[in-house]
Amino acid sequence: MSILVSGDTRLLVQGITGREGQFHTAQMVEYGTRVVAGVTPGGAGREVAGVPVYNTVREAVESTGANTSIVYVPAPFAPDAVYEAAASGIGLIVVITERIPALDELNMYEYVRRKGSRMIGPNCPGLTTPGEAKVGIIPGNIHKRGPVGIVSRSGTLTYEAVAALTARGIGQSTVVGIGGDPIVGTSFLEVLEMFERDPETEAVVLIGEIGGEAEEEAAGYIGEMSKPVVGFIAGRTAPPGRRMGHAGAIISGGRGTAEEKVRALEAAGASVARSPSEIAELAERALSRR
Amino acid sequence: MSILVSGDTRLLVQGITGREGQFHTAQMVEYGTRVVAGVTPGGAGREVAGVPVYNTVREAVESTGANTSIVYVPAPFAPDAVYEAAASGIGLIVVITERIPALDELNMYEYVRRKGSRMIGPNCPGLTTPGEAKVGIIPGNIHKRGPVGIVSRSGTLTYEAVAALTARGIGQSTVVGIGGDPIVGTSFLEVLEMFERDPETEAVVLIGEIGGEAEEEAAGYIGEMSKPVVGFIAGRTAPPGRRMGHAGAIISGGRGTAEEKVRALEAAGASVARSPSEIAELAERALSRR
Amino acid sequence: MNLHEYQTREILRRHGIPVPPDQVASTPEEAESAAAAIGGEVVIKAQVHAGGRGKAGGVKLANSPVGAREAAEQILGMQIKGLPVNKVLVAPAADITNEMYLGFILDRANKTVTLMASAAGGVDIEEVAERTPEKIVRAQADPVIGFQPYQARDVAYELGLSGRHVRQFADIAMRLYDVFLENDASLLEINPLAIVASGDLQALDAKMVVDDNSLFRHPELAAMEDHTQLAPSEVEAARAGITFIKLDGDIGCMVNGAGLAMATMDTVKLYGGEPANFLDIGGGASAEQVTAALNIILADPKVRAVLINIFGGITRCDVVARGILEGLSAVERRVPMVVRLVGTNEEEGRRILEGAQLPTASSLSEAAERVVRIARGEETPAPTPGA
Amino acid sequence: MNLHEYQTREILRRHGIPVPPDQVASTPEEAESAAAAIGGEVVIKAQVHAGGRGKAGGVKLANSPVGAREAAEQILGMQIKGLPVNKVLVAPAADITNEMYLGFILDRANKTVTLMASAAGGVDIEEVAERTPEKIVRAQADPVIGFQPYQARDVAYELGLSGRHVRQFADIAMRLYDVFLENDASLLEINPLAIVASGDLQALDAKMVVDDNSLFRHPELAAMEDHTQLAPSEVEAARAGITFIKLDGDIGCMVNGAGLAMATMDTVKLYGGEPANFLDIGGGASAEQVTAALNIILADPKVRAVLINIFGGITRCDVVARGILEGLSAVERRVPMVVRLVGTNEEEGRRILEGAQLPTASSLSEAAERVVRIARGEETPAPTPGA
Repeated sequence: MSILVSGDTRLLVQGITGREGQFHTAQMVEYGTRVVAGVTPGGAGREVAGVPVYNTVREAVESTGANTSIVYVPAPFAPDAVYEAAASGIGLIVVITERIPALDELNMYEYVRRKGSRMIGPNCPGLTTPGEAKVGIIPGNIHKRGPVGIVSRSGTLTYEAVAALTARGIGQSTVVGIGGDPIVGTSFLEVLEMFERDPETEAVVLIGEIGGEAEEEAAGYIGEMSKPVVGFIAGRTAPPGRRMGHAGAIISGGRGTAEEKVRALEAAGASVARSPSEIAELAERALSRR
Repeated sequence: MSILVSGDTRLLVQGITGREGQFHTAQMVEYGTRVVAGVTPGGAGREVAGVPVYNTVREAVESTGANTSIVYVPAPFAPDAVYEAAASGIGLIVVITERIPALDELNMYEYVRRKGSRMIGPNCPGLTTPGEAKVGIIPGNIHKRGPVGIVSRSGTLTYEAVAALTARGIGQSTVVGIGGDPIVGTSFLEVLEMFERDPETEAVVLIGEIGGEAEEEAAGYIGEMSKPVVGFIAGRTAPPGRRMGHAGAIISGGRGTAEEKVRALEAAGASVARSPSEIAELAERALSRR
Repeated sequence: MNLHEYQTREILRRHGIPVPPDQVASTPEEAESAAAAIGGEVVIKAQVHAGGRGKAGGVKLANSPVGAREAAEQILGMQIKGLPVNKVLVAPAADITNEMYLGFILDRANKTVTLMASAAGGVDIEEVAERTPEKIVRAQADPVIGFQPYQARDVAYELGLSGRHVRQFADIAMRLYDVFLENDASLLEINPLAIVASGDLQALDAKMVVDDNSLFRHPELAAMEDHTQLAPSEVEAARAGITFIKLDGDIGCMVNGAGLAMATMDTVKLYGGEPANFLDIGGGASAEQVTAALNIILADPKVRAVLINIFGGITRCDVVARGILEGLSAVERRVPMVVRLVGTNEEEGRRILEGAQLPTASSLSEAAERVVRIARGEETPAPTPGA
Repeated sequence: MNLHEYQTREILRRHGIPVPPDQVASTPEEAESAAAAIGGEVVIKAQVHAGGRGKAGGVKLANSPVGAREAAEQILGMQIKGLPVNKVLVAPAADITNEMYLGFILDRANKTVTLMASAAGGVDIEEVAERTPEKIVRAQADPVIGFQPYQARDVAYELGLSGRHVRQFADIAMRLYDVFLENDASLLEINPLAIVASGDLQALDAKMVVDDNSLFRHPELAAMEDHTQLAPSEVEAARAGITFIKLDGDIGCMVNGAGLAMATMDTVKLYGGEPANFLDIGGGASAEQVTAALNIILADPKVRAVLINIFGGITRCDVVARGILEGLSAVERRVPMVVRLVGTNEEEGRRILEGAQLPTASSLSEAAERVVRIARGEETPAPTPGA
């Protein structure tokens, strides 16, 4: 088993003819993901990496039965792409696009929920269920299938954790990058709940960072989980008041510090790594204790 | 039994200190309706017809347990009053105010539904459950309690029908004026469903008029009802393309004519009166046939 | 409230929708100089709140400024469906490749704003909707996020457009939606939305109906209302807060409430009479309004009898009764009247009227039957009291 | 992006929020004539993107134009928290009866826009929120219908206002909400919102932070950015599409991805080093961006060693490697470097660097440990190749 994406994923790529869309479609196809369709308005009739392109999501869904979409559309047009996907019945919408205005993200969140779909991201690296489906931009070759679920607000830091686990011979059930923006479609908490229910997942790695209260919210649930959680929080050395790249990563008014988050996670029973390299070590220990 | 309003109704009057609010509050109190509170921003501490006035709906609900509200607030401020009522947990909101812009009505409809409340109106005369509660502006003295439910898009035409029934000795379970605007909170169909479920109601009078398709929609359900329905459609002589007072009452593009509506109602098994005075006659016949 | 084509064009233009340049002319001379300024072949179009102006001769082509003047001479002063043409629009005659329809309406059934489009433009869309509904493409705005570009593109592809036409169509549709919302429209349409010789989309004709109830927040639109397009009596009624619509019969009707007003007209007709008007004096009619209503009804020389039907709720019968007497003392013309007055303060109202020798009826049927007989001369009424 | 007080005041004023008249001055003379034009007692306020300007001496009262000039002389050219004061605002000194706080924020936890208000205004609201959260009144905008007047009135009553103050507060709150949405703000506050001698509410100070991601649709706001309030290196970085924040240490960091960049800094610190900066070269960094990043890092004379940590995903290691070499050939300054390059096209990237005698590390810990030792002089690095 796994969560969110699997061999049953029938993937649609929105913005498939753009530079990133083309590159990552090829990568996803190569990985073995079932990429069934692409959409670019005016692009109908083309093919990208062997994948047929349609003008509209509706057409693509009708023709190919796509059930998941990944969005590479530039920020000014990304909300429209997400609405189109949700309105067309796509159940899982993974938004890679970064720099989407927060007020648009509020609307996207609201609309997708109301349509009964789920959004991952925006500004996220996507998800991978090793050996089944790579839906995003996480390099495929660093994965190995196994018992650890990963959920992260970060992009490349996620790769770091995955690679470290794999290097130690520890595989992953599903790796989920939820995105670094203040408003994201799916929270740590929701992914933890999915991992808790997933029979394959035996331990979870949660990678957070400064800013917001998503890690604290997640900690509230970790105490109830039957599975061990290993945490890592980036930004221990970040100065208050300066935004660390991600729109969300800012310590303001003394809230959102790494210390607070580490404390919350540890209080909930998670073991928290001090450096990325420690994550794999703690995960191994957590698995061996089960 | 009855529908929507009864002796359990704890009524809040929004806009209670206005001319209409004051007049009708006195009338409703006199009728015996449990009017527990009024709201007018800045009016706290006053009393109208013995009813205490509050600044906000939240305060009024907290202090009095109001569960139903009636809105006499002028059109530019009425949407805000409706949002306030719905946000404060009022379950039934009766909007007497006329001339509210249609785009506001769309938002009111959407918001009230999402909050799990029900709106009657706007631009309606309200409802009466004879002998229990009069929530609106229908003259109290024309009613008599009994087995006929009335639902109407019209104001004074409703009074006409009620008075005619009462004159013939036929009482009413509940009289519901749903309002004459193109966008209203509660449809004919929904009220018919409530009457169908109400054990006291034995027959229903439906008073429609030209414009829109609400009567046709209702006809679709009348065929399934166990109770007889008597219909009347105003506007047989109305010329196409001219709006007959109500924002909704217009025959456009050959649709919404009285003939179409009469045909739909008759096809569904309703008996349709040719004049208001015939309504009571047909209702009597319907009751006697049961 | 209807806007004229020239007013709607200007609003669309301000919102970046491609509308060819045009000028409005109130005289043949203005039309001539407008045509000279525009150059080339021009079209001269009557500005009137009536459909079918083309068939009625209200649209003409002209090859020269002089031709434009002559066309304007013919059109200005015409009456189309009873409405005067006081202005014409002069615009370049377009070289049209393809005509579409694009509009937004307030969609009461779906409780939202809905786009309607058709590849068959330039014709009456209501006729298309009636005869070949499958030719109309629809898309509903979402209540939370509104109308979105993907919907506009979807419609464009459904209409068979491709390439830049899809982009232009979507851009126009999005702007049109904004105009709809900003102006509280209940109908806003471009017909035809044409592909012209350059290959671009252009709005060649446009129509907007604004929600009357919203005018309190759109003073600029309220100021655009053309009162010459309403019967003077309707304008006067609106000023008094009365809804009045002139009809062709001889029995004047004064009623409170639109539904009851229609039902009263229907009942008059049922007894063989012909109503002269629809008149709703509204919810809380004052004596002044009743007076105004009487004046408006009696201004119609065809009116031979008047039926007053009031069911008091908010409206109090005593107020109405006093208004009737006040009105009668102010108008010169005398016609027989039948008054039916029931509801709030019914007894006092009746007492007032009967004190003035004005007889009252108790049921609508009785009142209608009687007023019809009187109008037909089958019954001689009591003399109407007055000044 | 931060706006200055004077910019925010102007925007609020345009939206009908009562803001006292003011003038901006860049010289003491301008401040003098501004004070003369305003008349009476004035306040002179430093325009700077730093909190606590009052405590830092950046706000002064003056009784006369000459006094205003003298105050401006003292304030202009000050540095507050390292930021230069190039402009002062001159405004009438208000006779304040009561100070409140009113703001809207992007509320990530509740996924909406939330109003925050407090009867204790004029002070740091974050401190109030921290110490006495019960003194803050909140109200969330609804996702469909937005923030509504009843909510503003509710808040006003909670703050203890009454009478016309409730109406004025509600009016200001509604307008402030509109300004928030129209400008894609993430924070917009009036502090203090004061009751002045006339008994009316006035916005005496205002602050707006605009969502950087929205600037593509707000060119007018983007043009208002004051680049003097950022380190020149940060401006340069932004121009190259790089996120750069100067810190106080001596180990320069170049990383792809914000989370990994923070984790890299944390790891450097864990091994006893001090990062000189946060630098995220972004998702698809080009050779040009890598060059720019190197330039920016090396412009800091305190930097004694550089750690480059790239985990290729979208970013390809070969592109980064070529960028590093290109950058090194373009910058003059030589400092020791430790490069860690993994992920997409890792082998090719490493080959390129090793071909140029630039050593690579395979793990972040190893790289961090090494760069710290080098910066401390505990390890002599191989010479860095270059021009």
